[in-house]
Amino acid sequence: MTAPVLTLLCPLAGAAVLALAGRHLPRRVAEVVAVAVVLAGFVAACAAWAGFDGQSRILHLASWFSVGHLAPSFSLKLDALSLLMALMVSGVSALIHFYSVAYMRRDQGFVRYFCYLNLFVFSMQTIVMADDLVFLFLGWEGVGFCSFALIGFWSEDAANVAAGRKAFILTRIGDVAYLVALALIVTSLASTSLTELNARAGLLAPDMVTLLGLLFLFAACGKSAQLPLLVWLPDAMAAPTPVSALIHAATMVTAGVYLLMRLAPMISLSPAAMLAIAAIGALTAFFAACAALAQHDVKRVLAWSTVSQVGYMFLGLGAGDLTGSFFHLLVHAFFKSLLFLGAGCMITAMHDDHDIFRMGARLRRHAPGVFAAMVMGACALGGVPPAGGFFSKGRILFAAFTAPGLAERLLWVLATAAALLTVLYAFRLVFVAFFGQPAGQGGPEALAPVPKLMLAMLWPLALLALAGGALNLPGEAPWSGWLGHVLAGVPGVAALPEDNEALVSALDALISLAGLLLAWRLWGPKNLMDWRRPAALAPRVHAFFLSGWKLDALYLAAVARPYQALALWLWRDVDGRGLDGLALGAANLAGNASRSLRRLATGRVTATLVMFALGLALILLIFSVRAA
Amino acid sequence: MSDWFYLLPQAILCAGGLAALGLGAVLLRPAPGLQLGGALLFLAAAGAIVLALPAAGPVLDDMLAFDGIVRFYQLLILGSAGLSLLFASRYASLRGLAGDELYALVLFATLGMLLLAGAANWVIFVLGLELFTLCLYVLIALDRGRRTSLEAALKYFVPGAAAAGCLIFGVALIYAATGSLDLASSLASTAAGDVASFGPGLAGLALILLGVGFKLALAPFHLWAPDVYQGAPAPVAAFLATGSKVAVYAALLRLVAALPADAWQALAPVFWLLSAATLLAGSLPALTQTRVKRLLAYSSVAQMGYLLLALLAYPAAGPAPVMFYAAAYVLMDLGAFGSLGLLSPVSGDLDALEGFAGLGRTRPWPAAVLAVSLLSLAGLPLTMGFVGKFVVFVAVVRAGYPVLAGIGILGAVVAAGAYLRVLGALYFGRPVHAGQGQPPGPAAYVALGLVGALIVLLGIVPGPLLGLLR
Amino acid sequence: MIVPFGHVLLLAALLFLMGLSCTIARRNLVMILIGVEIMLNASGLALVASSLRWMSMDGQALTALILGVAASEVTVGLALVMAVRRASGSLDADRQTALKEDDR
Amino acid sequence: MSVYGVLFYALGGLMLAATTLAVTSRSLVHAVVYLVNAFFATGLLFYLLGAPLLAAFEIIIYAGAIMVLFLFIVMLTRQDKPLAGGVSLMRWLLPGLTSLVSLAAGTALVFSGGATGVPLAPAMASPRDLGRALFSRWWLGVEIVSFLLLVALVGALYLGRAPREGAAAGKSPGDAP
Repeated sequence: MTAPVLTLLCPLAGAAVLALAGRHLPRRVAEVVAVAVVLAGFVAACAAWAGFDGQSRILHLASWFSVGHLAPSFSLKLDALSLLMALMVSGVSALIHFYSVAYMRRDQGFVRYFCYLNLFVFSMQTIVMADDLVFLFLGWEGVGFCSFALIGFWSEDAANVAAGRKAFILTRIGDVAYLVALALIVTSLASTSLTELNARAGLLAPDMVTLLGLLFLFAACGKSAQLPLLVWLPDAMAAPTPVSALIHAATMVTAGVYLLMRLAPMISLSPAAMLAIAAIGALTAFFAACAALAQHDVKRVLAWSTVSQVGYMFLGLGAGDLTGSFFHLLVHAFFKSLLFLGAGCMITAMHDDHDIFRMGARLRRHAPGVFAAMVMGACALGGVPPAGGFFSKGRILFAAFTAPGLAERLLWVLATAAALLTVLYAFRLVFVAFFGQPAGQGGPEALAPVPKLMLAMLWPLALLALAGGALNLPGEAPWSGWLGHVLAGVPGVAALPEDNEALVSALDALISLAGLLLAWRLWGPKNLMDWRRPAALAPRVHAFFLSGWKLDALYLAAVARPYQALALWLWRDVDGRGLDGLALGAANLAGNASRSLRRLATGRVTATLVMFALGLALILLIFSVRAA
Repeated sequence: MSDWFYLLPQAILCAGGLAALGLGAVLLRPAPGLQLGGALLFLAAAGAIVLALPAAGPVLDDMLAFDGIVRFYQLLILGSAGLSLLFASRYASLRGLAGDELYALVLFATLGMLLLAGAANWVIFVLGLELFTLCLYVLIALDRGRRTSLEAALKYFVPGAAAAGCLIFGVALIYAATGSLDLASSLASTAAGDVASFGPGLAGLALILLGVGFKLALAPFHLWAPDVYQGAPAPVAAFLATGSKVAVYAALLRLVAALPADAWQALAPVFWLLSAATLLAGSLPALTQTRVKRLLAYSSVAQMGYLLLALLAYPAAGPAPVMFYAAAYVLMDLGAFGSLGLLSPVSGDLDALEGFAGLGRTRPWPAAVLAVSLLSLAGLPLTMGFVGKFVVFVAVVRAGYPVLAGIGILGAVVAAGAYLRVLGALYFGRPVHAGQGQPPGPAAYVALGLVGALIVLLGIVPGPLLGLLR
Repeated sequence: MIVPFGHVLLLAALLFLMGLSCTIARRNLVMILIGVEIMLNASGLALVASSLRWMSMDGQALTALILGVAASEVTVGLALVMAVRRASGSLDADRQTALKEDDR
Repeated sequence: MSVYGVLFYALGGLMLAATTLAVTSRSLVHAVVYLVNAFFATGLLFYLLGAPLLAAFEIIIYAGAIMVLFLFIVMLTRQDKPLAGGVSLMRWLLPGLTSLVSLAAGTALVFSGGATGVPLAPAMASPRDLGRALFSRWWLGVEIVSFLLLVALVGALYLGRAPREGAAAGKSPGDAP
C-alpha cells in the first residue's frame, strides 16, 4: 500500500524542495515542481482508490514517541471515507495549483506561495488519512498555520496580516477544545487511535461521550467557521483567490466536519451532542445565508455561502446521515471551488475590483465563459435541479425531516428557509454581476483579459458540480445511491427511511425554482434597466451609490425587505458587534490582563524584592497551616 | 573507580577558566578563534568525561551525586555553554567584548552549574549556585559601556543577593531542624520523625523555594526577568536563560526526589500555586508585548511554568517528561536568543518589533532558526516544543492535576498569538533598514544549524531520546 | 545551659527579617547591600547555634565558608554599584529604570 | 538564668538595637558604624555559642574588612550626607507587615515541635577542630570558595575598569532616555 503514502508525501516533498531550493530555481521549474507533486499526489490517490478492496485497514508508518502506555504513531486509516476524501482533496488541489500558475503569474513571492500551498495539501491529507489523533493534530495545526501564512500573503497591507492572525487565533481557540478532549481520551482510554476510540466508546460513561462530542464540536466549529467561531472566514478573503478556493471553500473548512464524521460512531452514542451539531449547523446555515444576501464583495458573498453550506453538512451529520453530509461535502467542494475560481476570473478581468455592483453586463460580454461557469456554479449552489447541489442538499434536508424529534423538525424548517435564501443570494450574485448596469465611474474602463489556463480549469469543475448528483442519486435504479453503497462499510453510516422522500424533494425543487424566479424579479436585468438613468439625478459618485445598494434596497422593499433587514442586522450587528465583540471581548480581556500584569514590572528593582517578601509570607502561611 | 574521577569534569573546567585568564595575561590580544576553540575544547573534554563516567551513588564524602539524571543535566549545561559561546564569539568580538573575562567567566559559571546540578550536600548546593551567579552578574554587565547592560546586571544582582541570603538562611534552618547538611538525609529525616519536629525545616524549605524561585524566575519572583533579559547582551541572555535555569532545575529535581511523601504533601500545594501563577504571569504579558527580548523573557518564564508542571507530575510519572522538556527548553531558548543576537546590529540588540520586519528575507538563516524556535515555543507539531508539551500534559493529567493542564493549554494558546506577531514581522514585514547586522560567521552557523536541526529532528523522531530518558 | 535553642533561632529570624525589610524599604543601593549583609550574618548566627545544638562542626564550617561568599558578593556588588553610579549618576535603586515596560 | 543566659539576652538586645538603628539610619556612615557594633555583638555571641575562631573571623572580616570596604565606597561616592527621603514611614509599612506575618508563621513552624526547646549546653570547639573539619570534611567547599573569590576579583576588576575606548558605545533601542 504505497499509494496512500505517496498521496501524503508528494506534496510534503514539494514543499521541502521549494522551501530549501526554491529561491535558486528558475520560475518555470519551481512552478512545475509545485504542480507536479500535487498531480502525483492525485495520481497516487487514484491508484489508492483503484486498489481499494472495500476492506478498511490501518497502515502503521512509524512510531512517533511514547509516554507511559501511550504511543502516538504516524498511522493512516484507509477506508472508503478517507480515500474518497483524499481523492477529492488532491483532485481539487491539482486543479487549483494549475489555476494558481496563471493567477500568480505576476507575483514575485510565488515560491513562498507554492511552498505554503504544497504544505497545506500535505497537512490536509494528514487530517484526512490520519488514524492517530495526535498525528491528526499535526495536520490540524498545519492547515491553520498555512492558512495564516496565505491569508497574510499580500503582507504589504497590514489588514491582511491582521486577518491572518485573526484566523489563526480563532481556530486556535477551537484547538484548545481539541487538546482538552485529547487529554480526556488519553486519561480514560490510554490510546490516541481513532479506531480504538470509536471501538471502545461504548465503555466510556455517557456524560464523558457527550463532553467529548461537545469538545470536538467546538474544535470543529473553529476550523469550519461555524457559530460562534465563524467571524474569521469572511476576513480570510484577504488571501489570493485560489487560496480562498482551496482552503476556505473546498478543504480546510471541511476539516472540522470531516473530523466529526470520523468520530461519528462515538458521537452518535450521545443524542445531546448530535442535536448540538445539528442545531449549530442549521443556525449557521441560516445566519450565514442572511449575511451573504447583503454583501457587495464577490468573495465575501462566497465566503458567507461557504459558512452556510458547511452548516448544512453539520446539520446532516447531526441528523445522523453521514452519507448525506459527505455527499454534500464532495459536491460543495466542486461547486464552491468552481465559484471561487470563477470569481478569480471576474476579479482579474475587473483589475482586482471585487464589487459586484461595478461589474455588470459588460463583464458577461467580455467573458462569456466565466459567465456560463458562474451560472452553473450558482445552479449547483442554489440547488436548482438537476445540478449536484439539488441532490446533496435535498438529501440533508430529507435527513433532517425524517429525524425523530421536534427539535430536528424545527431545524428542518430553518434549513429549508435558508435554502430559499441560498438560491436568492446565488442568483443575486449572477444577475447583479453579469446583467447590471453600473453607472458612473464604476470600475475600470477596459476589462483585462482572463488567462486561458484559468478559464480551462473551470470546465472540469463545472462538469463535476453539475453532474455531482450522480454520485448518489435517489431512487431504486442500479446507478443510484453509489456513495451510500461505497460508504456502507464505514462505521457510523446509517441508512435513511425511504418514505416521503419524493415529497420533500419536490418541495426542495419548488423552493429553488421559486427562489430563482424571485431573484430574477428582484435583481433581473429587466428591473435594473427600468430604473431611471441615475446619471441625470446627481453627481457620478452619488449615482453609483444609488444604483448600488440603494437601488438594491428599494427593490427589496417590495418583497424581501424583512430578509434584507434581517440580513443587514445579522451581518452588521450580530456579527459585527455581537460575535466579533464576543471574540474581541475575550481578546480584550486577555489584553487587559496582559497589560495589568506587565504593569507589575515597573522597572524598579524594589518591586521584585517586595514580591520576595509577599511570597515568603504566603508560603510560610501555607506551610504553617498545613503543618498545624 | 576512584571517587576522584567524578571531580574530573569540574577540574577540567577550572583549568579551562584559569587557562583563559592566563592566555589573556600572556598574550595581550589573543585571537578570538584561539579563545573560542580552547574554551570549546575544555567544554568538550568535560562533556566526554561526564558521558563516560559510570553512574554512582554519592561520591567524594557524599558531596556530589552522579546518576543518570545528573549526567543528563550536566551534558545539557555543557551543551548550553558551548552553544552560547558559539553564538557569542563573533557577537562579542564585533562589539569589543571578547576579552579573556568572557571565556573564563563562562567556564567558571559552567563549573558552578555542574556543581549545583550534582550537589548532594547543601554546602555544595549553596556554593555552586553562588559561583555561577557571581559569574553571571559580571557577564550580564559585559557590555559595561552601555548603561542598560549595567542596569540589567544590577537588577539581577540586588534580588539575587537577597535571594542568596534567603537560601542560606533556609539551609541554616534545615540544619537547625535536622543537624545534617546532607541533602538527602536532612530531608529524609522528616520521614522517620513527625512533620512537626521538622517545623524549622519547613520554614527553611520555604526560604529555599524562594531562592530557587528567584533563579528560575517563577511568579511572583519573576519581575526581574524581562528587565534583565532586555538589558543583557543576547548571547549572555541565552546562557542565563538556559544554563542557569537547567542547573537550578536539576537541583530542585533532586530536592523533590529526596522529599518524603508527607513533606511532599505539604509542598505540593505551593508548587501548584507557583506553577499556575508562573504559567499565567509568563503567557499573558507576552500577548501585548512589543519588545521581542522582553517577550522572550516572559516566554521563558512561561516555559518554567511548564517545567514546574512536569515537576509536579514527577513523583507520579518519573523523570522522562521533566528531562525531555528541559532539553527542549534549552534548545528553544538558545535558538531564540542566539539568533536574535545574530540579527542585531552592532549598535545594540534588536528589540522593538518593527526592527524585525522583513528579516526573513534579508537574513534568511538566523531568521529561520528564530522562527523555528518560536514555533517550537508556541508548541506547534513537528517541533520539540510540541512533543515536550504533549508529554508534560499527559504526565500532569495522569498525576491528577487537570486544572493545571488546562491553564497550561490556555497559556500556550495565548502565547501563540504573541509569537505569531514576531513571525509575522519576520516574514511579512517590509524590511526597514536593509543590510543591518553582520554576517554571523562560521561558528554561529554551526550553532544555528545544530539548534535548528535538533529542534525539528527531535520533534519528528523524539522516540530515541525519550527512550533513553526512561 | 545558655538559653533554649528556639530563642537563638528567633533572634536570627528577627535579624534576617530586618535585613530583608532593609533591602525592600531602603532605596540607596549601599543600604540594600547592607541589608543583604545583615541577612547573611543572621544565617551565620543560626548555623553556629545549630552547630552547638547538634554538637557537630558542620554548621561552623558552613559559617566560615559563608564569610567567603559574603566577601565575594560584596566585592562584585560594590564594584557594580560603582559602575552603575558612573553610568547613571545615581545610587538610588528606584532611579534605575531605563529598562521597563513601555506604556502600550 | 545562668550568667550565659544573661549575656545572650544582653548581646541579642544589643544586636537588635544596633541593627534597627543601622537599617533606619538616615546617614550611610552612621549605618555602617551601627552595623560594626552589631557585628561585634555577633562575634561575642559566636564566642558564647562555642565558636572562638568564627568569633575572630566575624570581627576581622565582617566588622573589619567588609565594613571598611563599605565605608570606602560611601566616602568615594560622597554619600556621607544624610539621605533625603530614604526612610519614609510608608516604605516601611509593607516590608514591616509582611515581616510580621512571616515572623508569626515562621515562629509557629519553628516552635511547632519540641525540638527547639532543647537547652543549649555550653561547649567550645577549638580552632583546631574547625580547621580540621574545614580541610578534611569540607575541603571541596573551601576550594569552591577560593574560586568564588577569584571570580569576584576578576569581576570587580572588569567592572571597575573604564570601558575600552572605541568599543561600541552606540545607543541601543533599549536605551530609553
